[in-house]
Amino acid sequence: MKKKVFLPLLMAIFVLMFLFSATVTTAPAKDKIVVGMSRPLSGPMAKIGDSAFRPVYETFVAEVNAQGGIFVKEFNKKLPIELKVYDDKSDTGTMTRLTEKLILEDKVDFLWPACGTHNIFAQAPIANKYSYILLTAEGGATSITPMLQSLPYLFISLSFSDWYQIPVWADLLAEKGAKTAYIISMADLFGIEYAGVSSIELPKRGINIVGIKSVPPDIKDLSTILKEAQKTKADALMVLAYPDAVILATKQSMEIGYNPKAFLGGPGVNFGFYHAIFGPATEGVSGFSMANRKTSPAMKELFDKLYKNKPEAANDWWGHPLYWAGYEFWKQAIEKAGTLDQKKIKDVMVAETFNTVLGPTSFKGGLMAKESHTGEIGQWQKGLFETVGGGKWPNTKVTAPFVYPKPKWPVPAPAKK
Amino acid sequence: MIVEILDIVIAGLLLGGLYALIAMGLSLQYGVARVLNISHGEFIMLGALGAWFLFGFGVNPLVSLAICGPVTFIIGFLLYRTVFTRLRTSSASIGAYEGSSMLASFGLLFIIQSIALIAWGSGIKGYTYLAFPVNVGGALFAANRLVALAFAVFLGLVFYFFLVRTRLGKAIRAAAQDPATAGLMGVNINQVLALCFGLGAMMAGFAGLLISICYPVNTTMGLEYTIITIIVVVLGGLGSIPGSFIGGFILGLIGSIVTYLEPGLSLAAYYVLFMLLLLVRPTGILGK
Amino acid sequence: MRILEGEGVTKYFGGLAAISNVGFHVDQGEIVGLIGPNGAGKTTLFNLISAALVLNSGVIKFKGEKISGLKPHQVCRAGVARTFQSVKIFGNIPVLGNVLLGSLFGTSTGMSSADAAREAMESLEFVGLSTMRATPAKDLTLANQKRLEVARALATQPDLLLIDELIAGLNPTETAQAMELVTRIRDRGITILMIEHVMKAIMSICDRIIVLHHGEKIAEGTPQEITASKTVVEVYLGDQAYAGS
Amino acid sequence: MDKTTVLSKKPLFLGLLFLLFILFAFLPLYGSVYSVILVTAIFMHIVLTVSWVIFSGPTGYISLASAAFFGVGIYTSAILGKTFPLPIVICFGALTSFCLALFVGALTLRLRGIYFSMFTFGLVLLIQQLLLWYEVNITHTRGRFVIVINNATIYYVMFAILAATILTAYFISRSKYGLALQSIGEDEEASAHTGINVTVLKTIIFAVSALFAGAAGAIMATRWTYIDPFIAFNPLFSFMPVLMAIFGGMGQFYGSIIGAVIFAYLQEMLITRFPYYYMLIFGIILVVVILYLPGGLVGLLQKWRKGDLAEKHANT
Repeated sequence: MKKKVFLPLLMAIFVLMFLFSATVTTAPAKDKIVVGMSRPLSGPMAKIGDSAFRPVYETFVAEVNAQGGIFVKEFNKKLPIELKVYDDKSDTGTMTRLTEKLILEDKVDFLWPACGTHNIFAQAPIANKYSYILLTAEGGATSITPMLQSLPYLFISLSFSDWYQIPVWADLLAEKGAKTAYIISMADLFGIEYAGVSSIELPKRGINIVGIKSVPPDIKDLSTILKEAQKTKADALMVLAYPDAVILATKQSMEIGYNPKAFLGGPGVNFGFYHAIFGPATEGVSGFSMANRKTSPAMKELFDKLYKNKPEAANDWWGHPLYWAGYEFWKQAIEKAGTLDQKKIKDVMVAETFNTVLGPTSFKGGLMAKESHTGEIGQWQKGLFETVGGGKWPNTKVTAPFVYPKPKWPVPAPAKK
Repeated sequence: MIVEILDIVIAGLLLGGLYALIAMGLSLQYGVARVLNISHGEFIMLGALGAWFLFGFGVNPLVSLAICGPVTFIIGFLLYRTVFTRLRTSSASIGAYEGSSMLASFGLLFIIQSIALIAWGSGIKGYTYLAFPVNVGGALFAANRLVALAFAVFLGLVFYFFLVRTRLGKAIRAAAQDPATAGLMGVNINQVLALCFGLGAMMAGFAGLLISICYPVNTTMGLEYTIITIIVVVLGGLGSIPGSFIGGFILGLIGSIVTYLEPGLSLAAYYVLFMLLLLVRPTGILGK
Repeated sequence: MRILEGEGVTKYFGGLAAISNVGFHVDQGEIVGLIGPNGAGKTTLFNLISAALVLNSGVIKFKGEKISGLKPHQVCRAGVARTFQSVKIFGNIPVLGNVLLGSLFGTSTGMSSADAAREAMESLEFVGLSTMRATPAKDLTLANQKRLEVARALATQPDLLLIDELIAGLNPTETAQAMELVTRIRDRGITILMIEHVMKAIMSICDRIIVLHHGEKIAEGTPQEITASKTVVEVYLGDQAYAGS
Repeated sequence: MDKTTVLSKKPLFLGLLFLLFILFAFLPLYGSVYSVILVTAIFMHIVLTVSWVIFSGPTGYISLASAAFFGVGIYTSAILGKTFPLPIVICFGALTSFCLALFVGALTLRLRGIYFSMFTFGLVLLIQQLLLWYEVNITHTRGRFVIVINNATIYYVMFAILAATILTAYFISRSKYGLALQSIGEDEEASAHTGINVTVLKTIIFAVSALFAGAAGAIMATRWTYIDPFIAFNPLFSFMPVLMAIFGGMGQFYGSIIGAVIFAYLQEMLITRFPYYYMLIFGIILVVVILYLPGGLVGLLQKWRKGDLAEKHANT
């Protein structure tokens, strides 16, 4: 009896030890660059991840590999990129574990970012701990800036509130003589920060904030808040929230016939699906933006490439060009460094300026330099998301003047897609 | 002030109509078929995305009702016949069945959602339909929400009369009260329970369709609505269909009032109400 | 000595009096029968004594101490054990475990686990179930389940045992055994208050009988007095057609 | 119970336990860094599942509050982690959960069955929303950074919590209170009339079970580096323990442990090997297990063994 059980027991223990022991791998001849990612393929974050960074990295990797890969001097050849994607189920705990799996077990050459500001916050210290470059995509917030000093491997590509969006918006409003604004912000880092920066930047330019309401994510009815905003007769309505709430605010504004002179929505307005949903009714709605096909020939080429054979809903005029530029920059940094060594590449990324789809592009203190930006504020005009405001930088290309006041919502709305 | 109060009440009723509709289906599923269907929200999602999908082909959402309803009905009916009938017959007690059927529906949530994810992707979808104000006696109503409310009330009434007046409805009610006896009295109990589950799924499909007129939709939207549904169903009394109907409106009104006072706490208010009710009167407003 | 007494005991269910203003007592060492037609409030009275229900007014005293207002487990530990109309045993727990629970938790002083186990075994032997101690309780016959309930109650070392319909559903042999069990329990010095529908059984065994009807006490006395009582025969025995099962 | 077989198996069983203990105690010395991280995560799932089973297993009250207790631990750690040493932080996390559970337990004594489940689930969502409101309106941020601790320390702390959880669960299930809990699950009214102080027992055991979930949360937070109300109070952690326990089988003490281990490992496999089909495969497995393995994995195991062994294994 005892023997019978003991043998399998011993075997089980050996199997366990084998399972958990460090796998000794002989370094094979380098023939590819393995890039690992923990992405929300399922769960509530999937809708953000799948429409923001995913189309960019898929297209980017396909393009790089079609050219044979990235040339790395150390190996004296072009190395194609191999993607290793895990599903973190939109759970931050799982994401942190998978990140360490990618780094420690899979020993990926590069780590690409998780989705969402809170995930970037959780991932950055880990990447930094193992000296992995983390060039972020969706997300980023002002509250990380004090930490950038201690996170030398973190590079943030997306623009955010005080990184020139709100100041530019405030300038646009002031220029047109807007005097008052009403803010609906989501109870989230995004909403808190944009509302916070707005209440500094707008009054600076003589624009009075007549009301701020913070709403929880998942809110199902904004009509009473919108009616209150309507009563204040504020010139500008700012809905600093994520797509669901921005779309809801747009719909309900139409439904109650609320026509502010300026309507700014958070992420959501900049996507093609916004236009796909509202069609011509989007006329005059403003959002955050970076570029469009008119910005430059390079940009046109990029968008043609990204959106070929894709429905309009897949378009993104804010994030996509930035993520693309970020990874173009990353590729050139590797080529310049001539190695896959993270530290050396990081040093190149800190110091150098490379030409990307934006134009000359660089990072300053871990953030993509304002000077690289091609625009900040966009506005839907005749079905195009025109760049109507930007900083005064060489790359900046304003593609249309800011229309103020915004035309009224069409009544009744045409029932066309 | 009066105008403000009126606005809040109207907003609450419009929201409540949707809540009432999504809750009635689950109420039927739990009340008769004894399945606390966690995948209820997935049927709402199917209805919503179905409507969006058909809208892409130029089908009027109200016409889609005639397509999405039967489709979700058939899916629900078949799922009951394949999964839940087996569970019911193999469960030792009604309590054990309630537990295992809830867990099975949790699995269905995963399956339905991932199939939808594979088919439609996770992106945010939506369309505009009747998104303009209607002036009724000086007060402004959102046309699409008005339509949704009208349909919710209409479907609710049809449903109620179906249960109270028709032979089949009576069989369903008999099954709800006492499945064993109903079985003896010549009611094909498996068929009736599957029918109820299917009808519940159909109500969810209808609700999803009406939701897609008012809100952006996507494949991962289900769970959020399941939670609201459960709150409404408890509010009205588990298994009571008229209760769910009234509960929907009450929740809508309360949501609207709290949103007006402190929007940041509107969802918290739902949960507080839900938990208080469970403590004070777990059987709900209309429960015995 | 009065071991249990109730004064003005009243319980309403949604405005209807299930028990109204009932006074009663049980003396030490007695077997008292509680009878009455269905819905007379017999089980309700049991539930009030054992604190399953809270009474609306009145007072119940056990050994001179007020027990109304206590919690069920406190009543049990005070020395009042009970069985249930529809058997309530712990089906998936072995027979011994069922009884052990009584001796572990139900006694007034609490005892060591060794003592509790001995006490439990003793109770099992007393009711004649010791050979089945490892069987899950749900696998017992109805008669044995009822005995198990009694054993569990006895394991709490009660001074008063409330027995709710011990012989309903039993065959004649089992009935005789059950009646014998009741007398043996009394012989151990435990006072018994029992609800029973089977007249023959109760008349033969009880020292005294209390008759309830529509929540009121309508008669009280020795079996002979009760059989002779006109009121009882009128209101109660008239209903016997269906209550004899 | 046939004492003879139990006795003869005992040394073997203890030997196995000891070997496993040694194996895991020295894992950070011979295992890869990631194996330590993965095992920490699996331990966390076992702690959550077993702590859930302590109360819900015998009583049949399906608690969905695990995420709340876990989250309270996480938040405590985030708030206190920078000012207090780790052991104190973990004790605080455990105690805060304990107090919350005492409070909830006392509140929900009247609720039975599905109402209890719903209430406890509502609790998770309510705390999430209230905390979010607090963070946004009072602290003007949403989340918090948590101090980073090295993986081996986290592993050993989690290992200790795991040992404490399993030992507590074992001793409770073997004690008279375990028997009493089981009787509550069978028939609460009869237990009360058998002298069991049902309310106090339920509340205390519920709180004890929360202790471990809170402690696990407090240490896990340090692995997650950044938390906010939605990360900390994720309803997923309410459902996972239930599913894992059922998956493993609730008939036996070790069922929930096996369930948690296999379930967690399976999930890890799916999200890394089949990331695009994780949900689909997972859902199908779930439905199949509930349909065809009502006794969970342990039930299946017992069915196989029944063929070999004629003995009854109706252990308590």
